[in-house]
Amino acid sequence: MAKGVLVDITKCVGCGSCTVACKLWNDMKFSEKEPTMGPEAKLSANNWTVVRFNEVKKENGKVWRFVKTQCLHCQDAACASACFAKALQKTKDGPVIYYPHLCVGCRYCMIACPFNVPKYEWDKTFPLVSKCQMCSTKVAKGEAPACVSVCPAGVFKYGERDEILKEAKATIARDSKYVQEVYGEKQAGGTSWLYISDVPFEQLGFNTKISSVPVSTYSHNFLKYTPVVAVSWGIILTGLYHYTKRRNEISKDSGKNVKL
Amino acid sequence: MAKGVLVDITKCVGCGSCTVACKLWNDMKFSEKEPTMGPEAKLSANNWTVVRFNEVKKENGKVWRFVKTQCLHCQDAACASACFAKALQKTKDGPVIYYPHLCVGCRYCMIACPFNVPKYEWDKTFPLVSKCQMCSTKVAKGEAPACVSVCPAGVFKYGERDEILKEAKATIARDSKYVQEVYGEKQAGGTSWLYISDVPFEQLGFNTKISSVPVSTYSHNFLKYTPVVAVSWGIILTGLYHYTKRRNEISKDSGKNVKL
Amino acid sequence: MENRTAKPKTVSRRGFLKMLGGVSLTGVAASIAGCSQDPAGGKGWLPQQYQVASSWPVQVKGRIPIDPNNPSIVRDDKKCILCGQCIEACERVQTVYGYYETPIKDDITCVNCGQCTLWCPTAAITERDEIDKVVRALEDKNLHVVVQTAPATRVALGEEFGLPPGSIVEGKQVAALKKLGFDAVFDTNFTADLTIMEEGTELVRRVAGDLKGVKPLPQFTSCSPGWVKFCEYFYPDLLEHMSSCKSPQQMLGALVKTYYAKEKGIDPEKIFSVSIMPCTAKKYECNRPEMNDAGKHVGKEKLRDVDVVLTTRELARLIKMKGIDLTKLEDAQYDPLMGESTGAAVIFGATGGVMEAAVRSAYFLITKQNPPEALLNLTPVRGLQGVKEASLEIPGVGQVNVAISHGLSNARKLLDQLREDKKQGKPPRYHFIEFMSCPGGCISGGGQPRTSLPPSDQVRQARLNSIYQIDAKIYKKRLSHENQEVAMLYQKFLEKPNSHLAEELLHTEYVDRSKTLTAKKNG
Amino acid sequence: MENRTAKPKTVSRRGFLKMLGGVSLTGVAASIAGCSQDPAGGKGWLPQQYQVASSWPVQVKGRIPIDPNNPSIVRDDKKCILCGQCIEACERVQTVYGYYETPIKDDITCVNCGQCTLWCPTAAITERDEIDKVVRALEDKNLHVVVQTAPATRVALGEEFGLPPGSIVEGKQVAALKKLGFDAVFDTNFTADLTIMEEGTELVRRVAGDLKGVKPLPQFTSCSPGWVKFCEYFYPDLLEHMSSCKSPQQMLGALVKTYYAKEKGIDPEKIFSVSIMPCTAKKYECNRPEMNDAGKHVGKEKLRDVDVVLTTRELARLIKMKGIDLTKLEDAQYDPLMGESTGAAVIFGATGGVMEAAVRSAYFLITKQNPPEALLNLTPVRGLQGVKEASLEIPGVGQVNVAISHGLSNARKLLDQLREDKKQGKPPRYHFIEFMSCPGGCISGGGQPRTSLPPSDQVRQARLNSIYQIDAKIYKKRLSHENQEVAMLYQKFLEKPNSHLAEELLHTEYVDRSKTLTAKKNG
Repeated sequence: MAKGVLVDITKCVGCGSCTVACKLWNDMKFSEKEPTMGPEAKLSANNWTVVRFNEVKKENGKVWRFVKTQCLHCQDAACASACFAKALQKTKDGPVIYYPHLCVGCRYCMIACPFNVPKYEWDKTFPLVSKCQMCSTKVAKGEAPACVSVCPAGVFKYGERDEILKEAKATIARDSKYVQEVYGEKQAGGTSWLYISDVPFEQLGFNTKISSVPVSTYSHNFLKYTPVVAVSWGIILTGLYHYTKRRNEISKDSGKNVKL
Repeated sequence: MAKGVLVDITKCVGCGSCTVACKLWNDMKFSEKEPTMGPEAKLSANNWTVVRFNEVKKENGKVWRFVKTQCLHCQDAACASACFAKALQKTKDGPVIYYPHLCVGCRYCMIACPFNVPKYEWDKTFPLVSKCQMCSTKVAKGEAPACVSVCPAGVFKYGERDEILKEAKATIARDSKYVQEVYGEKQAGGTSWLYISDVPFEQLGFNTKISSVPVSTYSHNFLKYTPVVAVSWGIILTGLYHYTKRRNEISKDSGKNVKL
Repeated sequence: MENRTAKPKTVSRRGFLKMLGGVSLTGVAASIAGCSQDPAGGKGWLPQQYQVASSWPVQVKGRIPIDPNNPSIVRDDKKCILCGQCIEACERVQTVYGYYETPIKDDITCVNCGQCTLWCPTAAITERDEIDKVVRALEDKNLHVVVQTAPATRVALGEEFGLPPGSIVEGKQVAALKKLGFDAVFDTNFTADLTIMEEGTELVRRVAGDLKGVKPLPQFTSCSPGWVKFCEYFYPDLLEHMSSCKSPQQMLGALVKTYYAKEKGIDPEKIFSVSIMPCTAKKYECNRPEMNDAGKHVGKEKLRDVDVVLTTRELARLIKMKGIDLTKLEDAQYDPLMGESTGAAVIFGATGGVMEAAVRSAYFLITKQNPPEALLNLTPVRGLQGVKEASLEIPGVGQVNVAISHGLSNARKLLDQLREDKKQGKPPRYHFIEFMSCPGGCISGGGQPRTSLPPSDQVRQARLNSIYQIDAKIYKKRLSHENQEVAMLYQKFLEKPNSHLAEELLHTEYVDRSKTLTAKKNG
Repeated sequence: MENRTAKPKTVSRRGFLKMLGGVSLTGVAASIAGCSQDPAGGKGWLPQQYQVASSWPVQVKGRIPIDPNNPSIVRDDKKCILCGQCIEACERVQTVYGYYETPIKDDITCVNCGQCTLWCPTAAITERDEIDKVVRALEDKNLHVVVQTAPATRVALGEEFGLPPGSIVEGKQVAALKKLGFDAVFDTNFTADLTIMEEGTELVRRVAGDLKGVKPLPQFTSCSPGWVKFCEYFYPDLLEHMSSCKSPQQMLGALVKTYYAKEKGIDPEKIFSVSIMPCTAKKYECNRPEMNDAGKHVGKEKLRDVDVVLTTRELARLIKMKGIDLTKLEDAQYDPLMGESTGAAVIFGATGGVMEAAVRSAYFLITKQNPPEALLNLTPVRGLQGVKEASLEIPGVGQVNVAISHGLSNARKLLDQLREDKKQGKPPRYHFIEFMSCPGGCISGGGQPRTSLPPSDQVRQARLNSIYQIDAKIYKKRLSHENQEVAMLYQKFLEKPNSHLAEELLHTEYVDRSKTLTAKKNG
């Protein structure tokens, strides 16, 4: 059955163990230009998960809240539907995984994702798409994703999504400090990662405007035009490859590592 | 002045700390196919230093000896002389260092080196030459090479080559257990890395047939033909790039990671 | 890894590009993507404890949170291997992490003790490096740069230069500082003796009942800033027991820009005050907003009493950077005015030492006679037992009960007991309690050399032995009230212990920090 | 980085290729090589301690050597971060690494204790994983798979499943083993009781002078294989003091393929014998060539007395692999014939326990009466002090002096003293000395759960408390000589302690290993 992870934002102390685990397990580097923690933390091709710092008003003062962010692994994943090359696939286990050898680099997935998760490796010579895999190989062995297994603060619950969701609802029903909503229950048709919080989600940078209709419903309609569009895109991408790359490089202000 | 490292083979316990330090500092991976320790340990593009295990006869039994191997950083480096692109340069500090951005991939250095040290990155799409840098950036700051700094057994002495050599000679003169030779004092015109041992060097896999005339003396003569030769080589290398690469790939028995 | 969705129609990157006729680039692109059919990710490793079926708990995991603005410690993420040793130090040894409820408020609870820097196997966690600030000050010809050294650094600094644990390098440390260009080198021991005078007088007043209602017994020592912050966080109801004395570092800081500036005729604004401490919490302490009493005294509130604190490790790095071989230096002397010290001062560096020093002088303050020999080697308060107690007969007062704890997990034992006693209306068990944040006291503070990993009692004991050796064998005097420079300070400047000026410059107040966290109920 | 040679004529890769007209590829090649002008290498990191000017020593560094063929421990290089903690464990705690001279001979000195696996922060060093062998045996229908569990695993295994340190899971462990499919589950406690009978009898004979010249006093315990190998390496001259008794694991192994096989009518060749141990040295011990006495007895020299040893951690992984939640299992019982045990046996898991158990039965063997209550709670031999001693009055013998050490650094103290005493012709100070390789005894052995990192006395004490609780409160009997199954074993099979058959199956000899190394002279 499909696995899920419940993130209880009220329990996070902001240690960032999860971000380190992700880097270690996926063999990715830390980069000072792309912080994985703090107010500036953002997902990138090199940061599959980050912990964003938020100072928010609450009652008579301010509180600090940390929001771990990563691919939400939609139940009905728009990125996978948008990918005509099947480079992105939703597995029965829950993870939406990416096969680099199948990717043609069209970046439809990036357009399709309502959470703005898939990233393009702009700084590589031959870029691919990049995003959290929910440690699919670990999940397949019955292990939790790396980020989940290392948390010292008990932020995560990992298990069957159904049970996790039930537990989330029971928790927020039992304790009035929580906002009475499980983020991810319905958003975009439901996601594998679920969040509960004592601070309204919109104050923590969550996109709360997402419809509960799976985005893939739209994209399936849209995808009937794929063959034609894909070919055009493909030609553009291939032919003008270095120019787009170069433009992107130059548009960054980092003069130091300009390639080509 | 030029730095040197003295390796006292009699003190090595074979822990391999030096091999780990090299990987950590130079951000290189361990590969099971290319062991850094044991009887099969060999320098490669990915192994800038290895510790070779030797079981040798001594007196009335066998003893184990471990030989740390890396670029010897010749005083008059044949590789640097052979490199018309100046991608390999002997520094005043001692290290013979490699600038990837200058390398044209001609591989003359590999032919020139009497110790068979520079390696070619056969498994990369765009291979470069690869070898120990003697941690030139650390040396420039007054630090010892990574491998030297981590040794728990006191195998290494790092300092001015002149003084280190003097010390080596004093040590072997004082203690008759040592072979009465400092390997690297004269080989190939003298090297930055020096070795002393209680077991004859040829039994430990050292090339003891190397003349004391700097190899660069030959290569300088040879290099007057460089412009012509280089251009021919360059054309071959560039034009037939993928074919040579493919041939090399196929000639390996590792069917698994065949590229192209 | 199984892929359970329907088998995709394989349109590989290579095939796709070939189809488009982009042949020349195809080969290259395909070889970049590789022909591996694995999904992305999962090519790295994790410490073994995490690599088991996830339904099972992991024993040692994660890491402590560190505020990026923490004044004492920083972490380099790329060196973190999630071994969990910082949590062992913070939660088990110091009982800080894990002792507050979530959700957190607006603070990452940290007492700045830096024990985690001694436990982190890769030194991903280190002190916040402030060597540059000191180098710049030393290079600034307009500044008069003064430095003080804590009691405990002199028995540990040598270890960074290959000397055995506990090697005594007092004179060499002074020599190195002079060689680095400091204009005056003072001894925090001097203000340790001064602390004894101030804190001893306060104790005598508490015992005599002069401070009834305001400052009850037992009196707590206040020289360990990690301990002070711990008390502010978790036991604010007991802050009335805390001695109002500043730590020796802050006393010296306040005196440098008043007394010393006045005596030498130097503009306090031109003085840059550095201290060399075995402690990362001292970096935090010198930044406490109220630690500008010299500035307030001279009417420049922006002046800090102490400008920069370097740990023993930073000093070692600075000395090494400058190519000075500590072991080869000739011993040098501290500068006069605030350079004299007694054995009572140096033992501040050891757990139980403040207590022992205070007892020596309290005996004198009460009886006007020097203490007997037995009180000069108060073995029950020495050594590495977590909680120690002793009971002393002082003529005219009767039995004085004292207790000592080091390592904050041990502090909780005494504090919970006192809280319970007070709740039940019981009289205080102790007159005086010494609390030190770090196990072993300052000799094993969070800024000391990482001579064993994690810190071992073997190394702690070697440093303790040297501290007591300095007290018993090396210094000429063993009683704080015999420090002539301290006497001169009172004569020329402060008048007498607990005088108005002494209160202004040498004493302080505490903050209830319990609002920044929700402390877990004990048990 | 300065480049001090003459400025090279810059022929870049890009320029060179351009010159050749290979323009289409040029861009690609150039962007691969990058435009960085840095030399190769140096893009990684090292733990901070290594990143200082090299002329200065580094305090905590490097790692221990491990023979790739080591039967107990292995290392995964990619997880090693050169923190030096294995050296702390091996050199400071166990005094093995660094206690021999170089050049080495033909051995990587290692006592196989596995303390390094408890200290390695990334678990780069682990036990050699042999779960597969056990899984294969369990799946082989031709094999009768027998398992035994050491005294100490029952107070630690639960920690791997989230229970607090020291949780007692004896019955659940047995249940898990039965669920895993083992055909018989025996208790190493049974042979611990047997060891007391054999070793006690040997001690009485040594005291009585029966073994004069051959087996002098004091007698050393021999159940910790790490300790035995340590003595063989560094104190071979004292091996005559070592009790000839095998360890309880090897006694049970020898009995499984003789006594049990005979009683049950099973072909010894069809028996696969597994043991669950808190210890990595047990993996080495079962591979000692002489540990095939059952095989020799039945005429099949290739049979091993014990086929595979799994550590507590491996058992936990095996249980997790099979999806069994230990905490939810109903308690089960050990199987009869070799399943009974007494409190005297379970305390083998604690430092001082073998001593205490032996004293209880030695009292009986000598006086034919059970010991008084005071001897059943022999507090001087309990607890975590490194070296402990006690002096007991035994009627008819007089004063019996015993000593205990745990952690091999502490063993050296007693051994050096004995060596010195013997050199000076002094009479032995002690009659009996218990040596345990690991600090705290088997409860903190190298195969136990990594519940704190590195192992803490807090966790050790919790496990010790549980061991003594089982002895005092849970088991019905506290004296080895009251074990009825042991009595039955003698009656049916072995006749009497130290009988010819007992000597053949339960006793062993030792090897002088001093030739494989050059021990450093002490001091």
